[in-house]
Amino acid sequence: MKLTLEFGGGLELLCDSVKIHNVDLEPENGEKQLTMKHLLSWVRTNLIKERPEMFMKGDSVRPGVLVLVNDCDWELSGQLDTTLEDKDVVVFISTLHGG
Amino acid sequence: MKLTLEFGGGLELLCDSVKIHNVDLEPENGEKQLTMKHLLSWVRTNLIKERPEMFMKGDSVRPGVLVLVNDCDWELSGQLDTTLEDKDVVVFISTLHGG
Amino acid sequence: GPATGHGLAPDMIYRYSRQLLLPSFGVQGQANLLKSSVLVIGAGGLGSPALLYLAACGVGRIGIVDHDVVELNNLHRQIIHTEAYIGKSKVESAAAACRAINSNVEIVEHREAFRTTNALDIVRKYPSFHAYKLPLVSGAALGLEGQLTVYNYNGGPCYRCLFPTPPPTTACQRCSDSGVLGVVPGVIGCLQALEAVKIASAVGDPLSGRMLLFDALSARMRIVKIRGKSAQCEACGDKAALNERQFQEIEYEIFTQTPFSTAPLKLNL
Amino acid sequence: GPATGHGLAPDMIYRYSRQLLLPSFGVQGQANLLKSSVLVIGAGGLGSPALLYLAACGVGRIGIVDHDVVELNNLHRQIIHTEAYIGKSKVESAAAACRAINSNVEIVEHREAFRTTNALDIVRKYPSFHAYKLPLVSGAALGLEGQLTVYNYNGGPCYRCLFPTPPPTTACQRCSDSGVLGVVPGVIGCLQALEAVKIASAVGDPLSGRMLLFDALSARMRIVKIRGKSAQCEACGDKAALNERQFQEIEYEIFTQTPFSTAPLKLNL
Ligand SMILES: [Zn+2]
Ligand SMILES: [Zn+2]
Repeated sequence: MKLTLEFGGGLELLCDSVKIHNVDLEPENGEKQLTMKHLLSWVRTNLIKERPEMFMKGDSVRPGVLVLVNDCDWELSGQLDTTLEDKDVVVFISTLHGG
Repeated sequence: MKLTLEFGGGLELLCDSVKIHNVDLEPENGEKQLTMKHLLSWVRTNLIKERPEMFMKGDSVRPGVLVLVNDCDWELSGQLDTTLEDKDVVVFISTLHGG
Repeated sequence: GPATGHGLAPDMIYRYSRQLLLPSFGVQGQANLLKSSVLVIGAGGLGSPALLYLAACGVGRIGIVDHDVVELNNLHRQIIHTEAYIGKSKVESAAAACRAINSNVEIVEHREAFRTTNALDIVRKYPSFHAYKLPLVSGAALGLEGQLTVYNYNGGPCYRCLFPTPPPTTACQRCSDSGVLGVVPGVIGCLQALEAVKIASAVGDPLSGRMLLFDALSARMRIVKIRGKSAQCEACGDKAALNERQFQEIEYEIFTQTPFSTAPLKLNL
Repeated sequence: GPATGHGLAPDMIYRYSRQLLLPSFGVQGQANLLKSSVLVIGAGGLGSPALLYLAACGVGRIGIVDHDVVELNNLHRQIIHTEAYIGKSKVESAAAACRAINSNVEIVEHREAFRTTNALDIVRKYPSFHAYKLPLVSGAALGLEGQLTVYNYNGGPCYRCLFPTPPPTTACQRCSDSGVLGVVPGVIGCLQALEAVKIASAVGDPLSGRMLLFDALSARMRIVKIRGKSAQCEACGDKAALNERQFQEIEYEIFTQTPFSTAPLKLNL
């Protein structure tokens, strides 16, 4: 399943400063569908190169990180239980403050 | 076939000042596919309420109007020969000047 | 004339004529704007363009809150300040710039930081104040990115609906500590002014329940759908004690060391 | 120090420190900017924020072309001008504002309209000028909408690639004749300054081959893909006689009574 993953608001610094990652991954053994829960753990293992605590807390993202699946807050699609489809775009963005 | 048609840059004034039109239309008799050529003539008949010369010239749009199919210039998809699919978004926008 | 009953003097009709000509804004939108009050928190990178545009377009009363003085390394992005004001109060400098553009606007100067301890005092100086109905236009610009959304608008989410748990303070960089390209807060500050004008004039659809994400380097701009108001929200939900908690959001932002930047609060809508 | 060889004096290092701190901009981006020249055509709604930000962030040399004087009904959107300059030259007013923000920038005043007859003369005053390589940051704001794109950039399309046939003059409204909400040109003018800064500093991906469409009322912003350079283009294509035709684009815009507004032209990239 081909996904586009984007990191912003400083989170790209955790993945070698690369903002856009085109990845190809499959559901876990025994599962039929790929969920956000599985994607998060895959991202932590495969893309996050430093300070993983700035990306995750427990099995979800840390407070202050917005997760968007096809430009919609994952809160609207079931958070960790959101199922992904081919060509979905998932954005992880840390909220900024100041200016 | 459900399409979203958007008018901007002043062209909405030709259609009762409504910018977004959700329409449902089928290919012409005998045709298998719906082309931009057919859509333009449908728009002229059904949506344009005044000054059609500000929208069309001959069987295409007047100079200065950009046509976008799913956020891409129709020049890149074959202009009048572009074939449309269900849920496509077509934007007609008159280019602005000044400020 | 078209301004009958709206109290627009002839010089105002001339000054704002290009806005009065707009069918979807017009005399009613301008009259609403002239009666409105906006409080801008911070006369820095975001506040600079926001204040200039709010004053120029005819907001009736503008409060400016900031405790800083102008420094040379502000000037690359804080375009409301000039070299002549280096070392002087940002509020004084910004107020002078707003008055020079539009002497009809009332400018209220608050030369202090916006903190839990004085937030209510500052906001209470504005008449017809209803804390629990206070729209907040929240913007941020850091490095080469910007973000913008509207909180507390017409049944939309508040800051704490979106972020029920405070982010770790280490996650909150500020542009005074890190880099920012000058014009990035310019873009976001202008968009903040626009949202404040839309709310104050009661024209258009404010960016509530949506968030704008801006990436300057790649020239990308996306507007995403965010969650709505949460019934469980501690600050604004069904069980929240509004009287006591109406400023929790403000406390919250102060707590995380990340004061909201330009935050025009629309009063007396 | 990090500035060795880039000729940044200590006060410049302090002034631009927040930009120097940016890894993707840094000393090289700032040094490029300080050596660059930008010509801004029109000190009006778009030119106001563009000029303030170009001066603030450290463009080396800024030309301003305009023949108008400041009028009261400009002030709702042309935030570079103050009431004190009503009746005076817009170029004089804008130049004073830019110098007050950044006395290190060289400001060149052209108190004349930008016309076919003087376009070459104005642009030739800039050294190392190559007309056929002149990026043009083209913006427009009218009513509650704005548009932005970059022409002539690095193999991208020119204006005439996009519009081979002139639009009818009746289709070209101008904001001096019709309405415009003050902060709409603010948003577009800031974005124009940003694109000019990216081109001048050689950082990031300019908005070439793409166009930004902005709808203020609904808070919608889309960036669309437009056609590329046309080999058949009369102005820039394979058969175009560049020597004679390098200013056809400019003539073209004048012909249609729609001078391009803020048009920072990057020279000597
Ligand atoms: Zn809430
Ligand atoms: Zn061309």
